[in-house]
Amino acid sequence: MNLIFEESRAGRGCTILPACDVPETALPQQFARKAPLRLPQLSENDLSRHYSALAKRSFGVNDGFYPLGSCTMKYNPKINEEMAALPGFTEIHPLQPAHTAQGCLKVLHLAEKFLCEITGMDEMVFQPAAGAHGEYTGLLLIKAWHHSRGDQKRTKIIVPDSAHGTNPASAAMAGYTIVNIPSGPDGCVDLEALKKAVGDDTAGLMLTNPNTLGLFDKNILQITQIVHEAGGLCFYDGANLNAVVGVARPGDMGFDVIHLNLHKTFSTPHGGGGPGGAAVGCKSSLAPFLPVPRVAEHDGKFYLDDNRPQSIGSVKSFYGNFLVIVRALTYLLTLGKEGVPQVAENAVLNANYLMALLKKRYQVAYDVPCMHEFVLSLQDLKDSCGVTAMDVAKSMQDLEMHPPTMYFPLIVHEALMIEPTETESKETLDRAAEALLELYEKALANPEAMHRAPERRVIGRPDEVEAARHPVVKYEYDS
Amino acid sequence: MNLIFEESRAGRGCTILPACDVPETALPQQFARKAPLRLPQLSENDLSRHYSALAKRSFGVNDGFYPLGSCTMKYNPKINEEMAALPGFTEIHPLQPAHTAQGCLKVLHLAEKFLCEITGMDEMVFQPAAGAHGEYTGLLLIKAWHHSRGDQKRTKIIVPDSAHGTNPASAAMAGYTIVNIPSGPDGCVDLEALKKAVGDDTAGLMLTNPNTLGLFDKNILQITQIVHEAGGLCFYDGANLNAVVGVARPGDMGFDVIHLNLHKTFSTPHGGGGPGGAAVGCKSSLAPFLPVPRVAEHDGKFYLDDNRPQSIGSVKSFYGNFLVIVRALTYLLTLGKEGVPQVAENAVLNANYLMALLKKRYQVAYDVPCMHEFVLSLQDLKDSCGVTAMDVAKSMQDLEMHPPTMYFPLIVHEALMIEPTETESKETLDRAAEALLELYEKALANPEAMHRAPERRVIGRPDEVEAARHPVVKYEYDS
Amino acid sequence: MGSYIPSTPEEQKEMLSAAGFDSFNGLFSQIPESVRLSRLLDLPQGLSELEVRRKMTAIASENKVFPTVFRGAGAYRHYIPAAVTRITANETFLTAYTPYQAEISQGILQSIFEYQTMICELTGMEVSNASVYDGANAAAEAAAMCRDRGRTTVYVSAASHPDTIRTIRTYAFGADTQVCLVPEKDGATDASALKDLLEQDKTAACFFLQQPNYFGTIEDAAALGEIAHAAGAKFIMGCNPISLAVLKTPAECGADVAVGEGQPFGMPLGFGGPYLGFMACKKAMMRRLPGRIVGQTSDDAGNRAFVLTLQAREQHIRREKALSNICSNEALCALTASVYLSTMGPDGLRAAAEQCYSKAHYAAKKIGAVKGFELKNQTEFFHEFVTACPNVQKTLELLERHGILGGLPLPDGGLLWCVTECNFKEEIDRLAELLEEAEQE
Amino acid sequence: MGSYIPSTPEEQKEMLSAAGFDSFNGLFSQIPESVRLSRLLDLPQGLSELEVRRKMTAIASENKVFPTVFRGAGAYRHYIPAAVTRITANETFLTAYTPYQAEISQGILQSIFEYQTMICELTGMEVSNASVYDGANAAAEAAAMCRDRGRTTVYVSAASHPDTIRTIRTYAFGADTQVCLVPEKDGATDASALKDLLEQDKTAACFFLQQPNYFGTIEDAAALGEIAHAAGAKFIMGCNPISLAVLKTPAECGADVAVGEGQPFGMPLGFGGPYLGFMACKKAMMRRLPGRIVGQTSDDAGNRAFVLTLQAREQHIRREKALSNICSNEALCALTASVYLSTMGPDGLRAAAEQCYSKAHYAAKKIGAVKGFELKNQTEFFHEFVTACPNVQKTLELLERHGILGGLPLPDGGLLWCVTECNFKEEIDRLAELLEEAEQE
Repeated sequence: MNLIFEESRAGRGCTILPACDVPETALPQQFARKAPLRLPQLSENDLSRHYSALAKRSFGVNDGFYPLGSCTMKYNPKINEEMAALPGFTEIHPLQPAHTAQGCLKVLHLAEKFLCEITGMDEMVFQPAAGAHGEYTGLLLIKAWHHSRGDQKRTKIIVPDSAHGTNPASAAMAGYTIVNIPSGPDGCVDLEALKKAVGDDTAGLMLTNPNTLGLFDKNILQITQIVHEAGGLCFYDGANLNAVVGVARPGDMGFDVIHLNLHKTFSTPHGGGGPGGAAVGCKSSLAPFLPVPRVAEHDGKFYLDDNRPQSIGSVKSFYGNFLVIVRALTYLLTLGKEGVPQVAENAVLNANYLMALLKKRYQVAYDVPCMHEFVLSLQDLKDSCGVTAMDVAKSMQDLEMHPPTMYFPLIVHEALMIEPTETESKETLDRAAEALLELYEKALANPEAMHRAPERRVIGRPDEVEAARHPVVKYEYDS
Repeated sequence: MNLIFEESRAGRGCTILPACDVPETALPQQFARKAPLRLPQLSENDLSRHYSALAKRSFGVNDGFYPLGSCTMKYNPKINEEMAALPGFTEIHPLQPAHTAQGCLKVLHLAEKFLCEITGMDEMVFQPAAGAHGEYTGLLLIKAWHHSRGDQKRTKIIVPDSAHGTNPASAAMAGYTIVNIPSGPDGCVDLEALKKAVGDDTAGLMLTNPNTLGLFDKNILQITQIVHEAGGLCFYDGANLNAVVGVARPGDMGFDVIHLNLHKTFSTPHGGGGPGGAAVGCKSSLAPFLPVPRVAEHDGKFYLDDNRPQSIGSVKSFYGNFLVIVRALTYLLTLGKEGVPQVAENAVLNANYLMALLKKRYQVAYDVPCMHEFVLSLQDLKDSCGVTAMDVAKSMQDLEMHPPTMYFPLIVHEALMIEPTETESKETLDRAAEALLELYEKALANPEAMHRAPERRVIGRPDEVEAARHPVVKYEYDS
Repeated sequence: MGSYIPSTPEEQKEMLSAAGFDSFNGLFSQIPESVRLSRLLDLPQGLSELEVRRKMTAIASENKVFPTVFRGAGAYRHYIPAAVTRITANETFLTAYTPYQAEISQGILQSIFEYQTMICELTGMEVSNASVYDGANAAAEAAAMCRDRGRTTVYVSAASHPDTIRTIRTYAFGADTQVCLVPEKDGATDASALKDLLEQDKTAACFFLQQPNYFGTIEDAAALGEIAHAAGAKFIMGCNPISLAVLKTPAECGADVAVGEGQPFGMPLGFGGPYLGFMACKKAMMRRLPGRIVGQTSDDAGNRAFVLTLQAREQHIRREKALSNICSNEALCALTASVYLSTMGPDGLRAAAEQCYSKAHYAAKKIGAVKGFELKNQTEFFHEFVTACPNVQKTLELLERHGILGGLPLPDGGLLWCVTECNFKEEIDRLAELLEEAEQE
Repeated sequence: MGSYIPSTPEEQKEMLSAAGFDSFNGLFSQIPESVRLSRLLDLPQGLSELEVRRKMTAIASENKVFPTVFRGAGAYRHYIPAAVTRITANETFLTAYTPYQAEISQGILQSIFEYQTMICELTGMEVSNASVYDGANAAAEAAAMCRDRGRTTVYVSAASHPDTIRTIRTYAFGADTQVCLVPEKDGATDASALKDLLEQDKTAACFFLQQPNYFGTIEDAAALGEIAHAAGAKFIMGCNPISLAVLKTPAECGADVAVGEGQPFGMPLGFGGPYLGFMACKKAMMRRLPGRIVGQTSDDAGNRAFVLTLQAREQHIRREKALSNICSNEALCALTASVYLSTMGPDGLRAAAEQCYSKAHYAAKKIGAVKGFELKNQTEFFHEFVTACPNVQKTLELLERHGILGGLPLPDGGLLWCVTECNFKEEIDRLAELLEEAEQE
């Protein structure tokens, strides 16, 4: 299809603004833009059709099963969207006086209260805009805490080799050196390796639990203890909280700081890559360092407290992706105390059920009960017929399913990482298993066909090498 | 795909209502339903996906060119939808006291005022819900008018053979006998035939102008005069008003009663078949007969007037498809005095432009300049290679266009009736013409392929005979 | 001035020329000068979107949105799930036309087939159409279905909604037939009057009964239907759709045709429309049912396929011989009803009906206990009921000041109250307190 | 209690058994008992949708929506066309993930490519990323891009938004680098101070300038940029996006990186988010740009195709060696900006900018004429300006009573006003009248 620029015709457009109703003032020439202002010019009909066509060339949770491991592509409830669209939320200026924004402040207050209870943390903020942003914020809390104690020599953050790439990247941005520790044969933290890694230069440990293999680390209390005894702090990456929400709390596992992805566990939509929403929580010892402003309460009235001298400052403007938090709060109010643990229960059940079905043919990377996701290794298949994890993933696209996460975690060869989430029905899982098992047979019978997949999408496999070698990153106007 | 009943599983569902907060009262057994209440039981995720899938198996104006003749499939502006969704309109009870519904009454008042000016009528109501409903209402006005003059013998309504089926059907429902008059060789009303048809049993004439061939009847003043002189009244079918809006007015052509389709000329969406919205307007002599209640004004306040002793009564509850009228009013406020005639100008231009392109190959039923639509006859093509209007229409489906109206009007053989509307761009028309001209060549070269069309839709041509012979009109539960 | 025309003046010129014209004027040469408008319309100047939004929003704000509604009488405030609003806002559903072209419209056709099934399930009937304009129109169309040779007179319970009665009368004026009202007595249709009337009339085509009736009463529909059938007349029931979840189905009451106003199934009050007329009947009357009907069939390859069927009934085929002139219906409202019913499910719909029932009875007890607001009828009722009212205007004004839309004033001085699942107990209690206050003033 | 879990208890039992478990407890056997929660969470009871709507609506109504807003300071009320809201509500856009799987995500990839193009056109830059979190974050990320060996210190104009300065400082704390504020003088960045500071510092990595600055002033960006470049520092401009339609582009001012807060492009105020951080740079710095970048390529059959490209920069490939940790961005907000820009078109965007300018100047004249509300600076400004105010609290309270959100109180006692295309003349005139009133009281 055409780019919107290719659909543009000079002189077309929509009539959005009235004529100016005050005397016009001309901008002095020396400040004025010289370059032509080239933007699309389309009638509203053509505009609308363009974006309809783009949507049809994409795939969302509403379009079908979306078992993208580690991304928790659960259903995004429609009531959440309606509440986030209330003018009483959308029309509020972030710098309105607090007495005119009590509703917004109450949203932040309630979300903090509920999520602290869910995670076992003492305080929580919502300023970070996404998971990685939350990791970074959490690491700065750790850094500020050490510095406040005059301890500047702790320069290392320990990260397991199964971690998301954001973990080491966030730690590096926070000025830390990364110590990668290999996973044990069971896919979990190797306690001996950890013991060797810690020391008086250890600022902390970042851990996702359950980890990216979908395994809950049974030694979690020893792990956090080892770090604490070495003088470090423990950061919980909440990417996989969906597996344990209402069942186990990071705060009870010994973690000092956590981040949550509201767009994973708390059902806010992913928006094609964002906006997400993050919460960063911590134990009270770290609370003085949290970003400002903080929501505070006095005489039953909420206000924003900027007077936190030990705060790390701000990681973005204002108070976070507020309308995302409205969605998460709506979700929490809907689920309540009984509903929250059911999320974890059914997420873990769905993963184990699907894994059991697939194990008939596929090799599971770690053949033990999983949590909310599991990892297949297609190394055997590749060895026997040359069909790769990539081939299987691309073939799934032709079956109206989104592929799983491919080639991650890095420690599993030919990995496919599958996370069904709790909002999928048994029939959807049965159909997916059937399709994947058929693909397995097809791979053995006709590997060539698998290399050609997808065949029913608007493009075949794109040339990514060419894209990176000769980057074309914008439309080039003729003139 | 599955029916929603086939996706249903006992015990699933959404949690919409709270528990009852008053003491429960049980319905006495003798009033109680015995049959099981079988309705779909789905999670919200599956529900949402089901309807996403249904939408993807359909085609709307947002999906592409929709030149469905006589249906005026123009763009449906998004601001109209937003205004119709304002709680200040959606939450108003139709039986609220008038002083609490002044805004709604003002909408009806303004829409009446503007549309009277556009049509040259004196009064207008919005109670009818759709075009045919408006025709029927208009005919009842005619009937009531004759009766009020003690003239009960006028039992016939004259309808040209090019008319929509609703015209004779509406007249029959209003108790009239239909006199069909054949069109002249120019596609317009045959004046001599009309003169022969009128008499003292003539209640009136129903006319669409421009007619369904896309031709404006140049003798329109003589036509209405002939009818008037015979003592009849003239009804204007507004189906094709889009061609002349702001350029010529039915009231100035001699019409006494009209109906308008808000969902054609005034841009309100068709909704997959409805709701439409109709307006029925008339000259003041007929106004006493209009349906009640009427919007009236006193001391700058609006109220509903039920005290119209000569009224024909009501044709439905309340005041019409109010939220549709909100959309139409929004559209009229947007266009204004200059915008309205531009609609007609560009609608007629687009039709003539597309006709000129297609004439290179296709035979136009009446080879004269058209108004907002034109009719092709594919008789020649059929004779030469066996490819029918149906085949061409079905082939268009494979090209991401909605087919034109087929086999109408009845007086043209192998008719395709094409109405591009004013909201299509030149490129869209160029692309459509190119596609249609290619289909013509394909028909000659490979007629078999055309009989098989469509090949890229979710089904091929369905067996309509079987459907009518053995009607299956609902899902049959197993039990 | 807003415009939705893509073409620029330059493009228009080019297109005019390609089509063989030198001006817009030439385009309209078919139109005689004498009927050409030689001036601009007397309309306001067109507005930009920003101004239109401002103006329409200002108009909307001239209405009062009542936070609490105790008024029904044909238009009901029920809870509309978010899924209903969001799913039906899909642009393809919104902007498609009637699905004449089956292959490209399977989604809309299937949605209608599903709607038809749900209406049949609710009513116990065998065939449903794809919708008509509203409940009153459905009643009038149902009456027309039942006309047969000498049997042309329509009997209508006087306890029906006034708009329904009025609409049936208007359609009878069109058809040159008679309407006869069957009197109401103490809030219910007078069965013995019905019997007497029908016994004397061999032209009776049908009897229309509203269930629950206008005053909220649950009628003894089966008994009334038997009287109609005994006289050779068809029996039409006009049903409140929410009540169908718990009340005897029209089929169980012996109805030949079941119709009703579908607005409670997910449509907002919207000052009266668009609403939804549903219609269903026994198979024997299938070919007299007006409007679109979707049927299941298959394509060449054996795929299940849906089509508009039984079109031989319809105006575009049968023209003046068609039984109805209906063309556009309320398809998007029918879709809304389907999505509503699928979201509520059987348990949710039953809960809505039971809560209407329980809350209305709770409210009736509370209101009826206020001096001067005694219940007018002793009949069984669903979610509406009539009370006396010592001073209608004063009472309603007091309630309005507290954001409450009170019961509808009836000609006899009573108030017709409605209570739904949306009315919380605290609202009902508050209402009763305010009525006490009104009474004491 | 609401739930989005499809499975019934019976199905769960069946699935547990198929997976080899006899209870949910067994499922969690990996979790040591000692960290298992042995109680229900201390959360409220779950609510039905009706109750949730009621509760959230009640919370929203505790906020005051000001009909008239004269406050900006980083969050601006501009007109949002209906097309923007409706198009971006498409469920597929809403619920898709980052387009890692190119073949099934061409629509979203193309929309990002189009967004990148528009940002490049507006800024005059050669490469744009797919968005970062917001304007302040974009500034901090841009500063990080410019760090190079010994050059690590970030110079920031003191006339930047306080949140931007604070965010840059926080990121510098992370990176163990220094931030140096360049003083502001009479509403503009002090060029000679900048020169002095930079001349003494060989560690200067970059200079960040906000345009128009926090006080509304249009800075002499080209001159300031030259000073930075002369000292071997990179030049980053943080631009108000609406102003880009009429002001010299960052490219024309010599900037190396252009960033800004994209909220004015169709995003509601929303109490501060989600907003949109846009970032663009010269080609030379392309491989230092953080975040997603979409590139054009082709598939085997030669079809144009879009992919996430230059991924070697990113965390999921490069891990601790990545220049940024960003993963989720603000994709839907970037789409919103694209739809906004396409709906406004060049003429519409220019009109918005010109009206902001004209109306702000009209308002400045009106307000500045009120005794006590004199303009603080004599600089050229875009759509924000600072005035004195005799009694801030009294003034703002008076305005609030009339539905007006007045200018933002500054630490020095002035008010920072903002006027956009949404402010009608009558509102501005009324504001001036009210200020007169406030002054006279």
